[in-house]
Amino acid sequence: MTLSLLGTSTIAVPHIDYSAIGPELVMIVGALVLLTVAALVGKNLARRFSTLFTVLVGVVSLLASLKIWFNVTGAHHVAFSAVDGAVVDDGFSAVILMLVSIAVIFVGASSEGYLSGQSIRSPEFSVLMMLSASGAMLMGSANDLIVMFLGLEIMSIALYVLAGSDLRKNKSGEAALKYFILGGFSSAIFLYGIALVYGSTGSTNLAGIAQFLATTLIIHQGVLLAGLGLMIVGFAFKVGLVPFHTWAPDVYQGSPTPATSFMAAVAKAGGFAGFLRVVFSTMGTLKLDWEPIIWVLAVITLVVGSIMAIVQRDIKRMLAYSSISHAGFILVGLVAATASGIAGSLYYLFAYLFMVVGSFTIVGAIGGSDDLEDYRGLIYTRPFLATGLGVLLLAQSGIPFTTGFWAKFEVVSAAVDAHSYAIALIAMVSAVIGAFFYLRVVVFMVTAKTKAQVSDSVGEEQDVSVGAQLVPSSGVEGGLVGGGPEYGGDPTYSLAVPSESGRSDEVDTDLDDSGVPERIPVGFGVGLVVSLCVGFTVLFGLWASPIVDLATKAKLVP
Amino acid sequence: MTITASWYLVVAAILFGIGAIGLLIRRSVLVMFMCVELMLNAVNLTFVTFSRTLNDIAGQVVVFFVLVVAAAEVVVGLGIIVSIYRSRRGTTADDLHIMHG
Amino acid sequence: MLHSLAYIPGFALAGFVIVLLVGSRLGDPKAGWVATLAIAGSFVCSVLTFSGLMGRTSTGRSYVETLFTWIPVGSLHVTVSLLADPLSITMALFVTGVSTLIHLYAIGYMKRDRDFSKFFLYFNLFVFSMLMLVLSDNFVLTFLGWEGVGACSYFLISYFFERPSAATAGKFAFIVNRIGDFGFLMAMFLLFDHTRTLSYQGVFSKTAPPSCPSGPGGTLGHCVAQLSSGTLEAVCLLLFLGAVGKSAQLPLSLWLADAMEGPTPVSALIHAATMVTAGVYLMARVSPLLHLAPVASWVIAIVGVTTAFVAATIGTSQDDIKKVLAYSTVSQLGYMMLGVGSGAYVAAIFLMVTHAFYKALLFLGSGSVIHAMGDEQDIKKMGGLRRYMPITSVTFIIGWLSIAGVPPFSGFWSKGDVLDGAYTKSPILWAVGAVTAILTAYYMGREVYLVFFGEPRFKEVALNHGGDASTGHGHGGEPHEPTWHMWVPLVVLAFLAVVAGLLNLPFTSGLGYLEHWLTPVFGTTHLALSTSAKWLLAGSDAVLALAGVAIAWSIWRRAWDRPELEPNFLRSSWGLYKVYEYLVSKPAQAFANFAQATVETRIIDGTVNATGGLVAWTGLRLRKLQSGYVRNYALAIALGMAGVLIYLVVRAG
Amino acid sequence: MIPMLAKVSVPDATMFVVSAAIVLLGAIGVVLNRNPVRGALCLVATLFGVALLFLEQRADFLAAVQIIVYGGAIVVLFLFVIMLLGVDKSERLGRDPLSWQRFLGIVAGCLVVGAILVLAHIAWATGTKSVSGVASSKTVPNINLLATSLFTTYLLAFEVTSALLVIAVVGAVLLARRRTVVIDLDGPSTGLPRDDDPEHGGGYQDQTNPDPDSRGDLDGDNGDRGDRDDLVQVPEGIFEEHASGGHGS
Repeated sequence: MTLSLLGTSTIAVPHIDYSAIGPELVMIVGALVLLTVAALVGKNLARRFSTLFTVLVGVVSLLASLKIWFNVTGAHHVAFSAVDGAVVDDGFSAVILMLVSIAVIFVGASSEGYLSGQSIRSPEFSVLMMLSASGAMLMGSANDLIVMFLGLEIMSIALYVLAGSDLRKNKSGEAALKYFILGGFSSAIFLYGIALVYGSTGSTNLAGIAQFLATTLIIHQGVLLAGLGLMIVGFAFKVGLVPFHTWAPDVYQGSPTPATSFMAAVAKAGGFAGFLRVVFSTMGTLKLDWEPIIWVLAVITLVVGSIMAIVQRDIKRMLAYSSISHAGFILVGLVAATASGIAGSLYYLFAYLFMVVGSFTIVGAIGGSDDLEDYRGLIYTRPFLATGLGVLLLAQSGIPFTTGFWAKFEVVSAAVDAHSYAIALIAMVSAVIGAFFYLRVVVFMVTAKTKAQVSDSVGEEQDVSVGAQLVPSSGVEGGLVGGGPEYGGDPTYSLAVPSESGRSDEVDTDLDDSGVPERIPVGFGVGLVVSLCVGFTVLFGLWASPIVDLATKAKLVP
Repeated sequence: MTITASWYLVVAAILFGIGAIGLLIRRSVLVMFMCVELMLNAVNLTFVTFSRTLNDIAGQVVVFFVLVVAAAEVVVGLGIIVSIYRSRRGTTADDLHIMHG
Repeated sequence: MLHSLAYIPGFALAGFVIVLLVGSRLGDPKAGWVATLAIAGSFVCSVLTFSGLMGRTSTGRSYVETLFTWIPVGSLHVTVSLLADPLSITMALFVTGVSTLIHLYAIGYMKRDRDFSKFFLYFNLFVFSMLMLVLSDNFVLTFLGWEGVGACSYFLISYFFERPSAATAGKFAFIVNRIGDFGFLMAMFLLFDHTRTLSYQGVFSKTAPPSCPSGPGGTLGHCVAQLSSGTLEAVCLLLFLGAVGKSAQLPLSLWLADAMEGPTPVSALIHAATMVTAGVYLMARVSPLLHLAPVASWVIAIVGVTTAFVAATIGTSQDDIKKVLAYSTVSQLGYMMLGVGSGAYVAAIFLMVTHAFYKALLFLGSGSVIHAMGDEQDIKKMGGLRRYMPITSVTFIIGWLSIAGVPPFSGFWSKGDVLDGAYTKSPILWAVGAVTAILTAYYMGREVYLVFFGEPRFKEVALNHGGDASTGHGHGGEPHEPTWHMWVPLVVLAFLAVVAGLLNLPFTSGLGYLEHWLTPVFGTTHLALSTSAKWLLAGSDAVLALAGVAIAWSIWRRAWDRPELEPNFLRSSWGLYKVYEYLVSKPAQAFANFAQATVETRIIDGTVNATGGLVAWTGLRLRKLQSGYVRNYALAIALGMAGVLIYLVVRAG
Repeated sequence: MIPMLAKVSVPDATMFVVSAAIVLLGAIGVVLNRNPVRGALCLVATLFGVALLFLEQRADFLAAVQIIVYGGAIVVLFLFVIMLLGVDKSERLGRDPLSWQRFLGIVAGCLVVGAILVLAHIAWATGTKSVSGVASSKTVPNINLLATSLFTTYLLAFEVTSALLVIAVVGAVLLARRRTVVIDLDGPSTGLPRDDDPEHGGGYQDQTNPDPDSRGDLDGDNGDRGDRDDLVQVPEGIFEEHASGGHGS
């Protein structure tokens, strides 16, 4: 019967539920409209227009995501798949859609100042951002490996360009190229994984795969396992798990800061969405096979991320490693492999989005060379930004009364509940290590440079690109037992790092002269985004239940 | 009777490996990039073979999408290479390591 | 007046917020006054709550005020709620009371400091954290306060961050406290795992043995046994690990001595009212658990008495006026732990209260000495100060007699109670404690004689302090009494140090006010001692104290340099620094040298160093792997992929 | 189950062996050729071989697309870029800064392939047959089957590829436009006004940085400050005309 239908060259196009793919559509259409307008108006298109338009698109897409959320979590509604099983709308995907929409709004609103400062044409930037977001959204709601792969590629290819969009800087180009080559490599690996999974299950549809795995006993599951392993590698690359993380520090550092902010938030959201859906939900029956892999990945990611963050001198690089460490935490929820673990991961993603976008927005607004040394005494020159950054960094370190704390708490307690004590322990230890590098930046920001340090550092030329070596000579000792009788005020292990130049003198002068340092105005968009991020982080850190409820309600449907 | 599918898949796996090795050992960005194409072709071959084995058209449809993806990747990738090459000499990947650590 | 409960921390928090917002605008000294008044407000509220509790019957003296539900996550339901019971209110009373005086003192002491308002900012936050710790009705909130005081102490100890030693000391304190926090966290997880609750009442209700009509736990306990004894022991030991870090017990004692790097009011605050007593408080708070954990109790008693003894011996050989006091604090904390470990909880709390008075007195007194000497802290360079600073001398001597346990000063009564408790546990504990008592009287006597008696050993005081500019004679060459902000607290504290013994007199049970007051928390704990034994012990305590005083008098009345009595072994804290060095920093140093030989040398910064050599070394190695070459990155991915696949091959067999 | 031991006709076997050889030798050629142009030609060979393997498996349409799109468009694009950049000479093979990279790379690649082959040694395809439509039928041509599947099951995927193509276009535009190029002052003299010349700069305002103050940020990039001092920026057009002669093929 089917065959005869095929014979007559009429194709029965499946029913398309547009509201089910609303957010993706909004993003793509928004991008196309902006592109068209820009093409018609030419270069007279005001940057402000594209900024506002991007934010508007983000808001509409957020509303569309909320509609899906209420559809699937309402009393009489359930998760459903749409467009002939290509996408699935469940609580989980709705949350991912919301996250990506929020990221677009935030980065869109905050990037204007940076873009005009760096003379980046914004229509292309905004267009690519929206398209990339649509890819992440597809990953979040994909119910088919092909759709997921396309989502991944849409997201990634746009990110490659965004990484390289600051044409005046060599670092930007290098970031783009590194991201691109490694991304292409990992995409091929991921795709091979899809191929092997397809071959061993006969389907690319996630529901189909899950059903096949549930109903069939595979005696020789080697190919299936290989496919799963390769797909894990692909996801691990996208979310930056050690040892597939190597691109992240360089790309985060080299990319224009709004692009970094966007990729840190969106690539993680999209990547983890796919990761959790495929590994936990679809391949849940293979848990015994993938759990050790995830366990090991989580452990080394946690440890390496924290340790590497400590030795960084570039704030963006440090944040990159810290985001690697965060990925490890998110993965802890998957190690737990329970509903509460997934909820914990989702909550972590939620909290992480605000923390990371806020942090990078501030870093972008501060500008400069991103050398940590430039952050010394920042609280006196840029009190608003420094305070915001301080709060967000402390939140990232997991300090109580912030969402960062609850995020760590949720995943660790899920791991404990699942009797994964070892990983819970390692996660806590790495959180302790992490506290140091976050606190270090905070301490830098609140301590003005002393005269001695200024005079020490003046005239000391230091090539930052290679200057980041660390050799803990006497300082190691000083840190732990420096209080002993033998300490004699060895000046080398104070908080001072020789600075790149005597630039910070100005900071001091400001302080000494008037106590009212020069205030550099913060752009409206940046101010708004920073306030929102900090507000969210603190408010829902104090009042945790709404977001926790949200994450708990957001169930994954295979 | 035709060759069994396993042979095709073995060829594909080896092709994938050659592509991966090429990407790891070559220093020219362009060649690395071609190696990615080799890997994608290996995947395509795998898909088509599975499509035959399973008698399922999906495998062939995927190849279609992979072609689109590859094309888009090539355009963007070559764009990046060109834009980098314009501002510095040499396209070996090793020339790009100002960021590290 | 129970509803004033929330205002106790509320005032401190309000003070913090006000200083945060407008502190730098208020400046010196207004910001200090705001902070002081805020804490005074907390004190008033504590008094109100206290009187409210007094108005109730002894079984009804427990009250929980839930502010809001904090997290309802799965089975974990944590509320932000405050618990008013005799123990917490006792703590709140002396914490806020002593803190108020220290705040007042600090206004004078920190005068003209560049970051005057910032100092009071941390100060208020410190007190707020301590109050949350004390008043919380669950482990989680206590832990938050616990972390809060840790963070504040970090900021305050490294307040003079320009001094490397101050920055290092701050980090040292931070690290040691993290070790303790780890224990606390693990204990919480363990408790939650077994009881599915973290409120004190909830946990205690699942610990008491099936037949417990009037056992410890009192009003809190319901008679359902749900925790095995092994779990209880583990929980108590882990909590004790937290207390060891926070209350500077061996082997984690040294940070407290290093914490002297902070300004003197900070030392007073840390040592007397906040922070270090937190550990003792925690152990007292969980006494219903501890009561059922004999092993843990023994461990606590032994660690406590050892700490008391070791710290006292170290105290005999220190030259820094504040270090002597610091080690005396460690020693006294050891006594408190001894009390806790011996089951004499009331005695421990009693000692904590009296100690708060006389230790604050001693620190503030030493602060005014340091101030007068132009930041000189070496007691060998002082002497004869009683002629210049009568008020400070008299109050300091009162503090000395009090801590030495000379009757009828408060220390005599409280220390006596602890030693009585130790005696019922084991005479050996008592004996060590008694020797320590002699040492205490001796080393404090040494300090007093060196500072206030004998000939002046200073010539000209370098007056770099600005405290007296207002009085117009700030640039003379002689030490002199400080301003009234500073001596008024001294007098008040001295008064308290004298009379605080009245709180809990041992003669008849009718006079044991504190014991009656705390009965709802600790249950009735009658010591198995006959009246004659009590008298005997009390008499011997008095004799021991006087003996210590006499020894000190005979040796240090005139002499000021007796190297044979100050062996280097004690001077260097029993070589504990060396132990730390060999266990931690020597290996780190070896790593570092190795790294230095292979790579160019530069120090990244103190924080990295503080995390220890291993982390830094690992980071360094890993950085080399992150070479910047894209091929190399791809190789990492390929090797990772190979690893995953090989695992799967093994797995699939 | 796959007919593992089925008889294979000689023409089929020959066909397979030849195409597989083309594929693998071409791939090895890509990896080993130091000259990128030859590498690209080897890539064509591989693509052609793969197309042959497609044909053998009755994926006629894909075989055609493979030749047309891959061989015709993608490889040509490669060649175009190679020629544009003038890197058609052999790769400079100085001392490899990563001495063990090559060895480890080969080891890793072999391990991966080996592991996959070991994992699959008994059974490659274990899935159920035909979920989304049969791949070959007696009555319907391959291309129809493909189209049907493409426009039903994979409709959404098909549609979203448009986003991919838009990205490719926009990305190429963004990466190629408004270039500020760095050339060597010692190189071929341009004789044309530089864009930092106040008299002539205005005309290039749209192509270059509109904010004159941030010009100094060019080497805000601390890492590669190298020898920037003797470099200046010129607008793209100038570069095309005068500067590219220095390294033509």
